[in-house]
Amino acid sequence: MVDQLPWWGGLLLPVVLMALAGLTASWDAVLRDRASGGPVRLAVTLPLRQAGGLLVQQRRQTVAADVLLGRGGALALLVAAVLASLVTPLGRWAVADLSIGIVWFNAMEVVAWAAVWLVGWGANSAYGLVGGYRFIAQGLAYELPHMFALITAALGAGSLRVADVVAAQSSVWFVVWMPVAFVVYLLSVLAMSFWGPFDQPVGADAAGGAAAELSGVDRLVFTAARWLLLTSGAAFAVPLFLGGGSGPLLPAWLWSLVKTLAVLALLVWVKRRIPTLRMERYQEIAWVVLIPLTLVQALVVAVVVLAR
Amino acid sequence: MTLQEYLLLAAALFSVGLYGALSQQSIVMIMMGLELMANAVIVGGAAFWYFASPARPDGQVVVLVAVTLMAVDMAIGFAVTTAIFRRRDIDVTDSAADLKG
Amino acid sequence: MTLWLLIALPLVGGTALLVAGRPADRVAPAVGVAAAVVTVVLAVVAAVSRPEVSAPLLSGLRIGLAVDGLSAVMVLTVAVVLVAVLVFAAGEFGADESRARFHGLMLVFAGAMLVTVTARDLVVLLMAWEVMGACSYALIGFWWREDHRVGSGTLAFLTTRTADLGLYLAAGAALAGGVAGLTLAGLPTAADGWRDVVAAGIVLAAAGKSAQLPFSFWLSRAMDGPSPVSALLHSATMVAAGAYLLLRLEPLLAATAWASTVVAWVGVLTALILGAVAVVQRDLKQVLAASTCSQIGFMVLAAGAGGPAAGAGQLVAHAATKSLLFLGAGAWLVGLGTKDLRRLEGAARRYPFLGVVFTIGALTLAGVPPLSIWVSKDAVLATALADSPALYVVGLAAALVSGAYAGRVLAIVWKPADTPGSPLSRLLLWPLPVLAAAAALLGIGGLPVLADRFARLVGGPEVPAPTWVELAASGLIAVIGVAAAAAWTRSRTPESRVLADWLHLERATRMAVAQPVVRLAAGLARFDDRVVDGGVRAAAATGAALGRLATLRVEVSIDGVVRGIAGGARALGRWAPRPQTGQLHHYYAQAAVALGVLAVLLMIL
Amino acid sequence: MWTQIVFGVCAAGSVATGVAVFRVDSMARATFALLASFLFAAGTILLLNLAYLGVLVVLMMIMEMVVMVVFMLMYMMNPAGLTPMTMVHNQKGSLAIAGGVFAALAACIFLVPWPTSGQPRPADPTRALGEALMGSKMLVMMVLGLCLFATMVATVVLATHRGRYDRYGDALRAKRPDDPVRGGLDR
Repeated sequence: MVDQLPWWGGLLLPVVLMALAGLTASWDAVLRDRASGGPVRLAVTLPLRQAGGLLVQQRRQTVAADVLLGRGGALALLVAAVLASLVTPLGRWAVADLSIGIVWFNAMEVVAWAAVWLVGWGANSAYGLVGGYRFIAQGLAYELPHMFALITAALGAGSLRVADVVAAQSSVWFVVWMPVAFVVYLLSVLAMSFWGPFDQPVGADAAGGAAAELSGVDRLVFTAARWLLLTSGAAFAVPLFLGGGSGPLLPAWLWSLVKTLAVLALLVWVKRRIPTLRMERYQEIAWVVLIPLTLVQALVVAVVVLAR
Repeated sequence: MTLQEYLLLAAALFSVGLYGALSQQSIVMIMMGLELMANAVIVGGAAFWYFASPARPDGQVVVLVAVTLMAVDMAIGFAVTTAIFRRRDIDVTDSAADLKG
Repeated sequence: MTLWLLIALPLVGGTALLVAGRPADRVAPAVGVAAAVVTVVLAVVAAVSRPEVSAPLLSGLRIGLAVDGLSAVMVLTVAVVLVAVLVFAAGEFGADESRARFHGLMLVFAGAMLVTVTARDLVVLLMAWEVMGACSYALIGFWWREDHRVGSGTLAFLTTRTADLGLYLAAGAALAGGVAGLTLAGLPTAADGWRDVVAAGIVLAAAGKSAQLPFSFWLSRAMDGPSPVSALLHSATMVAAGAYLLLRLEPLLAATAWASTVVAWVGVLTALILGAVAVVQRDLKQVLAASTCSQIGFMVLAAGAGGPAAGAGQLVAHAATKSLLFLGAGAWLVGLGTKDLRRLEGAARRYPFLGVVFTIGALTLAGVPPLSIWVSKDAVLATALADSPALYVVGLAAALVSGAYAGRVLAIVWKPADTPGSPLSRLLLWPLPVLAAAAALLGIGGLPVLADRFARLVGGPEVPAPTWVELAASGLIAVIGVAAAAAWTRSRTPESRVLADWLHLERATRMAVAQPVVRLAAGLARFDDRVVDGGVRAAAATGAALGRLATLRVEVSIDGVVRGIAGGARALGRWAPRPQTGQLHHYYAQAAVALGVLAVLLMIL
Repeated sequence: MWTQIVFGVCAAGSVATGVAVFRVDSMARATFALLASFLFAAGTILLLNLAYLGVLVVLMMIMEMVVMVVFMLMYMMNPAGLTPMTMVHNQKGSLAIAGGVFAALAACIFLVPWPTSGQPRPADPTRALGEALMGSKMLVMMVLGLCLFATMVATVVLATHRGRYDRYGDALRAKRPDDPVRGGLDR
């Protein structure tokens, strides 16, 4: 059902992701400007213009900065965001259909832990390090429910291969009988790309947090990586819970795109609607409420799978 | 790619880890050495599975056990370090010589 | 129920008095006499109603008590004599005596006798038999502060006890012989061989208890007890128990080839020889004691000759007579302070009333017509004649001797005397006329009608009644004996050291039995001391010597080895903490090296 | 050919970064050098067709090293290595022992006639592992689970300096816990 693309698929993947991320950023800018009463027409191109500005901006240098680790971290975040989507099928095509696709996605998004902390550490800045630590704390909070959500989907399909998960949803989407896992997964996507209610690692109260000292290309890479991470996460939700490319009338790849955009729109909307949630609060919610919930969800799914 | 090459890699990682565990003063650094040695076990287990006994899952199980061991080792190690540091304000093993006979 | 009460009343009452001790002294005579009187009533009821009871003792073994004809006679006899004796004792004992102990012991003694005569099996019989023996010891040695009295008690106890072993032998043999429930009635059915053993044991025990030859000597020493004790012991209990046992087990004796003959001859010889002993005694109570043996001999003769009815009649008549005589002698002892015949000369004249009733008793004892023993003795002799003429002749000789000792005593006490004696307590005299009447009038039982009824009552084989010729001959012999003895006594005193000393039976027993036993015991003790104990001591000494040797030779080297080990361990202990620096990296290094060495060893090996 | 090259690169990188762990001054760099060593080692495992275990090692080691770096910075006097200082003891002895061990192991590796297997490799090693863990190796799984649980409890007990008596009072009667940071789900 899912075909592996030839080698150029790997070149195509970042482009598609970039486009989606750009669309999302524009949509975000539009929403922001509409909320603040600014010109919507300008807001559509704002992400592009900002990117151009950052490209030409001269990089600031902090004292005794660990440039290697800092830049390596930003780059790792970008690369990981792209690599995470390696196993995400667009309709019937996937760059790589790994047998352990879900674990691969999980491993790649965990790179964010290291990457964000490295970015915060590299600048030799207190605010940056504070941001890095905040992300680690947030990671400890979201990662376990996230993993359980992923496993729940894999459990429903009986396979770690993404293609099998998609195939298992031919009759009923997983979102229908795994709503808890789906919601937890979306929350985790927001948290892993530290957007919206989970933006404490780059919060204004810490002068920008992990990104406090970033400038020029570094900032561009970091920001792009965040958007790409969000996009990757949203795109992976489609084969995981929303039946992949299945749908009437339209071709499969288009259905995948439409669903991805819908999820992205929902996430951006949520990002703008919900106020910031401090990571230690979320920690408590995650461990006290979400982990039991996801465990019960997994139990229900396991019982259904066994009974089927 | 042969078993010997993998084992040589494992031996090298093990020796480096052993050196670290022996020579470092800081508890955290010693734990890094231990982790390296466990890493050698992972490599060795995987290699033995692949080359010597792929039909049985034992090699894979060894890898899994080693990974778990690393996690447990680190968690307990840091917990002990935290407890010691809280009580004595030290973080090097030279100062924690209570077991001297 | 009646039977339980009958045996429980004296036993429980006596035990209660014994337990209460000195504080109960004041009420003890009243309690004792009251209990005895109630016992008489109960005995009468029991004799009429013939109750029978049983109780479980061990699994598969029920003990039984019952009153049949013979038992009824015995129960009544015992109870009546007990009352008489206790009344007398109430008068004899002063306030400073431990009366509670005396009356308690007497009650228990009589109770044991009641159990003995109602017992239906050997187990109960043995229990009562033993209790009776123990009580006799305590009663004979009642004045225990005087050593010779305690010695007499001990002698009596040991002698009867030795003979009692026969009863145990009989019980064991009965068990082995397959007598169900060890019942007395079943003893004749014991297996052949075992039956002879049973009979032998019974005869031995009975002879010992009844002071037959050769056990007679203990009765002589038993005279050291108080007079009421002698009266009870010689008439209705203890001594009578042996005769009763033989009468009861007459079928057993008849069932064996030899026992009847042996018993009959033992009885008649005892009657004759102990009668002769009585003739030469200088002590009134000794005379009476020897005469008891003699008279009991007639009963034993009856048992051996197959006439239990005759024996029972003799027993009853003798019980009344002998208790009367002993109480009379006791009264004189109280009044005159002596029982020596030479000092009792004229005693009957000093106490005329006492003299009259004593004379009645003595004449009865002699078998003078028409008194009771004349009748009963002739019944016995008739039985003996039916068995063997030789027995009859010897029995007649014994009858002559009976007349002789009675006549001699009478001649002495009726010698002229001038001063009247000091007055006696009424209580001492009350029982005497009753007993005298009984002794005199029980001869009515000799009338053919009554004799038949009595014989049926007691049971036993049909025996010929004495003919008028025999009766006349016996009576004549008795009168001759009395008259001759009286006449002869006035002229001289009979002398015979052998007879006076009861045939030297005690000395013989001491030499033949006691001393060998003591010597054997001493020898065994020496063996124990020298050989057994010596062996143990030698072993201990050897061990000690070896220990000293080991201390010298072995200990030093072992000690050195131990010290060496300890020193080595100490040195190792000093070395052991060296590697324990407390430094983690040192441990790691040691572990690495040790593992390397192990790996090398593993490869080499 | 390519796998040989990849293996060579991974092996060399793994050992080199492993050595670097004890050579660099910055603790952050040391930690991430260790992470790099792990990732290279995971690469060699991936070459062995063990996709699940390789990716698992990547995933776990990243998380572990991130946690480790936190403690590194917390407990080291000079985390960034700005003023280099030596924190070693018995370096020569350690080197000798480690070198000796390596020599001995290497000698063994080349001297021992290792068994080779002609058995077919399972098509899906991950499934084989999963079935083994839920089947014949269930005991291992249970022991691991128990160990992890015990570790969680022990770790919390060791590391926390506040118990329930600190939070709810000596008699455990306090209605609201006395926490340094206020707020939470149940308060």
